Amino acid sequence: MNIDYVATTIAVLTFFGIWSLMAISLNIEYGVAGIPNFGKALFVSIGAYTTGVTYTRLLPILAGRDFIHPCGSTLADAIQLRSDIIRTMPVVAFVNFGITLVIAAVISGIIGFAFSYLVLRLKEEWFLALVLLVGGEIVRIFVRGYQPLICANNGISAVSQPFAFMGGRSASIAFLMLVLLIAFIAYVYSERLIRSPYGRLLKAIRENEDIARTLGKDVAKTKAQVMFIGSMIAAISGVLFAVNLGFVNTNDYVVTLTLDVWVMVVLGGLGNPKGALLGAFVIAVLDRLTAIAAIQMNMAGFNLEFNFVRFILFAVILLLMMRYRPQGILPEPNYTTEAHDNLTARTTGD
Amino acid sequence: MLSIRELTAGYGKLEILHQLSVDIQVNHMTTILGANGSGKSTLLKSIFGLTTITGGSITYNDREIIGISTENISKLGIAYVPQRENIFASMTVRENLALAVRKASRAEAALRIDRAFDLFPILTKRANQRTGLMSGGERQMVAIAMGWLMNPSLMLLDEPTAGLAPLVAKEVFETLYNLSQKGITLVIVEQNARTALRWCEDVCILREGTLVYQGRNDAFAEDDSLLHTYLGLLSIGKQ
Amino acid sequence: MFERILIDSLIRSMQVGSLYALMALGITLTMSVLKLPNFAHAEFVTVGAYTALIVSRNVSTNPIIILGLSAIVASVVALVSHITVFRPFEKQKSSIYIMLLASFAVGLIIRYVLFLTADTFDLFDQRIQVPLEIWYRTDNFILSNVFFWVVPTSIVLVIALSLLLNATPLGREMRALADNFDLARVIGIPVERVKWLTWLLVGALAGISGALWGIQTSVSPLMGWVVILSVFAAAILGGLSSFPGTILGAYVVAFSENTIMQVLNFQFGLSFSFKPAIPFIIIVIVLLIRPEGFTQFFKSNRSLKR
Amino acid sequence: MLELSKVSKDFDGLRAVSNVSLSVKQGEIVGLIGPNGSGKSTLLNVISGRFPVTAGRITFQEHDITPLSPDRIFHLGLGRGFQDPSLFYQMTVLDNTILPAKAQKGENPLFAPFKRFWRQEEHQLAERAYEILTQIDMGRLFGQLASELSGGQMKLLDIARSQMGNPQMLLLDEPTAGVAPPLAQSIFEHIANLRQNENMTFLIIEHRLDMLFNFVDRVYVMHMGELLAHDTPDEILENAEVREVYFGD
Repeated sequence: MNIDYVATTIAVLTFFGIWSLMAISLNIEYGVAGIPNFGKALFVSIGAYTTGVTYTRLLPILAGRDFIHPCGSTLADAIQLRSDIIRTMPVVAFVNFGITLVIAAVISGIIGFAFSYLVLRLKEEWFLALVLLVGGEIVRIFVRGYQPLICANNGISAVSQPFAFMGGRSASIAFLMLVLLIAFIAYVYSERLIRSPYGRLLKAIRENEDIARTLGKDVAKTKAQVMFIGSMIAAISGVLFAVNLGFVNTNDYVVTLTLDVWVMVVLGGLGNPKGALLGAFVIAVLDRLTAIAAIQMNMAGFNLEFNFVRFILFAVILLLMMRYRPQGILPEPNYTTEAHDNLTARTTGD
Repeated sequence: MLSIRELTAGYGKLEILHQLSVDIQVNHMTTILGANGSGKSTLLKSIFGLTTITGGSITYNDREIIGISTENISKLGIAYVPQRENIFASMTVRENLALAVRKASRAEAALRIDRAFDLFPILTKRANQRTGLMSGGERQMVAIAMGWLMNPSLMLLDEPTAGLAPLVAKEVFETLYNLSQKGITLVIVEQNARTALRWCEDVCILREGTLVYQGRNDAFAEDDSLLHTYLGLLSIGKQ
Repeated sequence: MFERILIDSLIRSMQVGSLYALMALGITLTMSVLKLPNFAHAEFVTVGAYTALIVSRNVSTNPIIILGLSAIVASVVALVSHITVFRPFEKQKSSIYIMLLASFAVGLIIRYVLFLTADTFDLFDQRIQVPLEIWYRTDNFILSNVFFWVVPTSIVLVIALSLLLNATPLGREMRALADNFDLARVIGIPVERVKWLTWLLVGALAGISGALWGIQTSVSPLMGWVVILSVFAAAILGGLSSFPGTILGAYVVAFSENTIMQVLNFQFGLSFSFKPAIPFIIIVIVLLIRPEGFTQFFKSNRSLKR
Repeated sequence: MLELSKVSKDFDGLRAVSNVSLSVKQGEIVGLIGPNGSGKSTLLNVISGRFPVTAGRITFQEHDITPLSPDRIFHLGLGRGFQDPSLFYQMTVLDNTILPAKAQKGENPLFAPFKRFWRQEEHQLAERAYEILTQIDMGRLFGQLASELSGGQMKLLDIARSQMGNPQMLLLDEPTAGVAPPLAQSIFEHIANLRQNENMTFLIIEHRLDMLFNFVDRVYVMHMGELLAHDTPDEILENAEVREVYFGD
């Protein structure tokens, strides 16, 4: 078998970009502010489900076409309609895509915000992890059982990315550029956030929220803000994820997705956005390598399901990292805030 | 019997004891006095390996015990009754006592528990009650009984009368005195200096994590100001 | 018609609830004695089920042997995960999140090793080969001798476990660890050994419940994972510390999943696809509104923690 | 300035603080003493809002602060220090000092990524923090991690950083615990200076009575959750009940 190296690279980089977003959001939440978000799949899925809804409902309206019920007997017509619009009316496709991003981010942000206030009532700290985990499953089961959203467990397909009108490889490259751009913006945002007074506040809360509170900081509000930001980024990654795959299906947003993101962050380095990028990159490459290896092995007659090996591999990486290098490959640097530059300049000037 | 040499210990970075040396005599009742924060409790915890020890040595019957795990120190014949949370609150008195004689055979354990009830009659009526629901004095008795049941030759007690009414405190000391008459060496960290001095013949006084006095209690029998000076309490008023 | 469905579902609740109780007791034990919210418990259950499957095919169909071997294999797996993973993290004083994550990772490894095994030997969705007698059947329900295996076995095990905890030295030491870990060390309880024995016990419980679960349905690598959150819901209803509370919680969860779901379906046409959400909703509601679960009802000396 | 009337605090039915009424006037340094477990620290935690009260009422400068959360109470000008030095050890001395500054624009996640919104403010805060650090002789240490400080420096910084929030009053819990005598003296001198220069008010828990009594105006004595006595330092020594609590009968 010949491997198409260019296509593989594009695919790996696209996944890298999307996963970076997830890793960056978990890094802000857990790495910097210490909020263990075990519901990453939930917030990513909100982006995906929003995509499912806007592509089937909003898109025809924007294009001035009649709405076709996306499931059941009219399924094929609805898919045809979506493909037509995206291929022939790029502006509509882009507007729809942009609106999807905004709606997903806002809904997800609000849900994350609400969760963080809800969990103030929890008795033990790890209950937050459980509630978020379970929250993701509840939403998933609801979406899977409630047909009007994304056709229940059939899911929605033909949610092509907005550059589809360009066709072929240039479309993939254009989309890759868009993904990387969004990831870059998120990265710069998180780097700057960490070095700002806000980052100082988050680190203080991570280390000892009780004392931060007695020093006049509104910890509950700050955590809610962080959940809002993190969930927004996660939902944006969810939109990109769904659009990149071309379909939305509840089976993609299960606990293992959350664990993947944790592996990236723990591997790369908690509290360091560069670590989040590195972790996402390593996982994107490993993921593709196992897939390629699986195909090669199959061709050679070995019938080993590599998808399973992938999970074992990731779990082992997670355990080894937490055990032997808990700070990750790229540990959190000692960020100095602006104030230090000021004083350093002053004291050396004296 | 117990010999502590130049012990430096604390919690993490916080150093509480500074090169403290002290010797505990066999068959005596020794009280360790000192202001709050002078390192009394830290000293007892260090003996049981519950602090960060950065220097010095602790020998028990000429055997170095620093580095022995907490659960094995009790096997050497030392019992420790912590100040707080010194009982299993969700379990009954009998269960608590049974845990202290876990190495004994069934018959022997029963026998020894019966002896404990003789020694601590207050507990007999409450044998099957949850200790968490009992009064402070009764809990303290359970804790001391557990320590005694482990058959120690040395018992360390951290403020056994803290928070107890004077009458109950006296009862506790009477019990401890009885134990000491049975040949058990006792080390009692106390806050209530006068009471402790009445019962314990040996006195150690700590200040700022070092030993400032060790000797007999008679030195303090007459002179209050001597005690004040050593304890570092209210010294201004006395001078 | 409705009465029949109701009775069927009640019997089913009884059967499922007994198994939930067995699994949830394992979680409660790990939580209170070992201070670990152990998600890998799901996979210990699956290991038990696969052992039962393989034994029933290759060794013997004698239920005692099947259950015994399942218990042994699962408890070895549990102990090995303690030694290789959980104990080093404890020594490292890792936060509870790291422990939680580690238990996920352990579960993931076991689950996908089982997937690989099942894939290689074609062991997906197999039935455990035990003599099956059907005693009563309707269109959507079968009452067989499985019921009379599962329910009495669970009850016997639960009683044996309470006896172990309340009337034996080992049980007392386990409760001492749950109550006050430092004091347990101070009075010389060999905590590491008690932990090992607890892991073996927890693993054996999981193994047996897995075997019984497998006899009742069919065996697949995901079977433990699918029920683990129901089981957590039961344990959380029990306040993660009380034994009677956990057992009651298990039956409540099973009852809501089967009987209440059945009623909702019959009366309001609610789709069965929402059934898996029930335990999750129970978890969220309990954690938010009544985090102590049923413990208040059982303030006896049988609670594992204060 | 600070007024407690009949404040009680229960834990699981156990009364840790019982019916305590006390008052501190502007510019005073007041001591709070008593044996271990007498409820002093609990009382401090109740005042600063960490524990909700069971009964009673606390007012600070005419505000009823009984139901308020710790951050709101800090914002009203009532700060506190901790018994174990409670710094943010993964942060530098300077960041520890700046953190309590109120209403920082850079603490808004919308403005935070853009320096121009908060650079000016941050520079001013840095100057003020440097000033405070110089007062406690730690100016040069601003770039060090808090975990690298000595125990005494940690204690000093714990007190000094609350100045950033411009409090009118500080509650201190054993400010000299675990500190060598000369440094303890300088910690108390620092407290006296703060009163002198910034007109700050203090309520201090302390076991080092010899040190404490040189600096306080009045002393409250607690025993088993209740207020046992209240007097000037000299008088309190002659109080028979106090002597009994400390030395036994």
